[in-house]
Amino acid sequence: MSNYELKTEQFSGPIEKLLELIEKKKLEITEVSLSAVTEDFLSYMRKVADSDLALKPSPMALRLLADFIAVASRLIFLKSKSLLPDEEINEDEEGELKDLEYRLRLYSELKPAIKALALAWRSVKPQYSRPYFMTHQFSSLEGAGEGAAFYPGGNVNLESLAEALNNLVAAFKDVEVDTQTIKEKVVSLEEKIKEIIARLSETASSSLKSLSTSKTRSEIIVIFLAILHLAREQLVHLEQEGNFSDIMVRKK
Amino acid sequence: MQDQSKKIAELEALLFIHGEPIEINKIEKILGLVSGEGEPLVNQFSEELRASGRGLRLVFDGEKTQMVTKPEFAKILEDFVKEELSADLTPAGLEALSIISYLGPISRSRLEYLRGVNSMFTLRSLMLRGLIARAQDPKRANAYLYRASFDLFKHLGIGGPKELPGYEKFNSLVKKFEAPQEQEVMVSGPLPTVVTDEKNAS
Amino acid sequence: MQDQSKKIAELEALLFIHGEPIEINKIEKILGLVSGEGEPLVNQFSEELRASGRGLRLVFDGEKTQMVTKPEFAKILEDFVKEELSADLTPAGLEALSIISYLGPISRSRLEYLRGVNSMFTLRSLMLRGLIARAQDPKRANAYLYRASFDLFKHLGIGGPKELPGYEKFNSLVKKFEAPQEQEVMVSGPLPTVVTDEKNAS
Repeated sequence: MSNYELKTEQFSGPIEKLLELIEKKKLEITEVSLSAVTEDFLSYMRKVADSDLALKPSPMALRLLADFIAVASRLIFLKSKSLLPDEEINEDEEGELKDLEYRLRLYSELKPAIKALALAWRSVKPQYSRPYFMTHQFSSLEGAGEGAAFYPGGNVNLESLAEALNNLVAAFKDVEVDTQTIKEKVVSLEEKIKEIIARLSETASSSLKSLSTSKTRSEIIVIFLAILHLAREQLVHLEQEGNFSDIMVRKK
Repeated sequence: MQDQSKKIAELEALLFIHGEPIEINKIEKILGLVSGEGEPLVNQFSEELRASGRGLRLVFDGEKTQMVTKPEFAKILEDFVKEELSADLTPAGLEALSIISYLGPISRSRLEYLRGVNSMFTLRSLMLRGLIARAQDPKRANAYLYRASFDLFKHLGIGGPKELPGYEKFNSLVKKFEAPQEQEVMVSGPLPTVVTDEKNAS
Repeated sequence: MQDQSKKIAELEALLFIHGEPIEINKIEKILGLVSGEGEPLVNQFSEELRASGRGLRLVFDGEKTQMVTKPEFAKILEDFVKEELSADLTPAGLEALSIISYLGPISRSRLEYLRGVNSMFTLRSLMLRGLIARAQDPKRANAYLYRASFDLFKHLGIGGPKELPGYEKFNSLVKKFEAPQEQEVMVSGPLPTVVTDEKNAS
């Protein structure tokens, strides 16, 4: 495993993390409790992003982050329902929230199984088997395999070998396409950030509500994430008067 | 030697020579058994090994079986055998391995749905360590199903998936849970979601 | 389990794993027996194997002992081995063989990285078939490099790896994939942003 892979493997998946946060607060799985852990989830996500993998992110790190963002966006959407009360919720959105709750419940059934396996793993008493045809030795150690009996099988020929390798190389390409998709999605966030900066340089201040006017739900969430990003980079200043009031965004 | 006990002796010799896990239907073919005769024979041999004070036992996952040393002798044998599996599991690896062990055979998309995260690299590293095995999904071309490997059972000192702690309970709980909603749904969100790779997409 | 039968079970597990003939005094050491205790134990186990309808027996020459299959099963096992080795290669076997032929000499870890699966068993089976050969890796102790055997080239009717169809093309394709994917992406802050470089700008 490469270092990149090792690092991303240190993080639990977003569903497991979300469940853990809810359980930590001793809450049931409801919309309210999801709202209650949104901040914690976002700060864990920041930890994922800030771990040194973010300095020079590997495709796997970006992917991991993308999946966290996917879950985070639903949580933010939940919050935004109260921030933007006149926003209508359509069936799809309702369905997605139900789906998230469903998965959390399902995962909570699985969690004890994960603990059980972890325990079994730590207290192992391995059983051992014999190698394949153990008593059939290779002819000699140096250059072993050479000059031994030869059983090619009926399907070994130039074409089948080239085809097998070709299939493997084709699978590599899938990985590249995968990586490319992630990059494209990340770019859309980058564009949104630039857009907000441009807009703020014209007006000096704006609000989440006005930025979100006539935008799709997906765009609103991207905008929300973009604002969070800008605030953290200290490029903008955020203000919110009450708990569910509009968020004001000011240029610094 | 009686016929049945001769067959068990042959089965033992076969498993001893082969070493690796071997399919029940292959056993039937080699020993000249009628189809369906293999599994009870394996079960009977497994029972005999357990009942008598033997040093060996069978691991059986429902399809293949393998002869291994009993876990209580791990201590004496450990110096003898290079164990490659004992390194720690990462949190992501443990999460995925548990889901695969208890719910497998399971598709990558299903696993990713449950975890909410792309699991390509986690699956890859579990396969490189030999802890999980994959096979073609009979229902979908170019898709795989993942399951716990014999090496995992051997390493945990158990005889098959059903001996995993709480296997029946978790398996049926989750199956019951999943039944009403037949979903192969991926996270569908506005922002980057779990990305399906071509190989796994139906 | 009684003490004596536990020792026999331990002896069985040891002989099963070891495979080759092993000295009595080595057995005594591993099982923690008193000197002189080993031989009677081996004799007793040997007797038990003979008396019961087991598929295995011990060979003992007074110094070393080995567990082997009973001679009456020789025929069935020989046929099995022959059939196993002369069967067509599985897709996994073919994939590994193609990588080794095109990219060899190649280490096991590089092969496994490219395939994404543990390949110990596949390598062993290709060696037994005489399709590949291995030699010490000059750069790493206790590691091997694998390459196609001369018999394989002869079988394919070519003089060496470079005559494989598309040799150059596949080699450069694989090298490109293996090169650490040079990141075109940079991230600053909590969320990924992209610094576009010339290569990416479209």
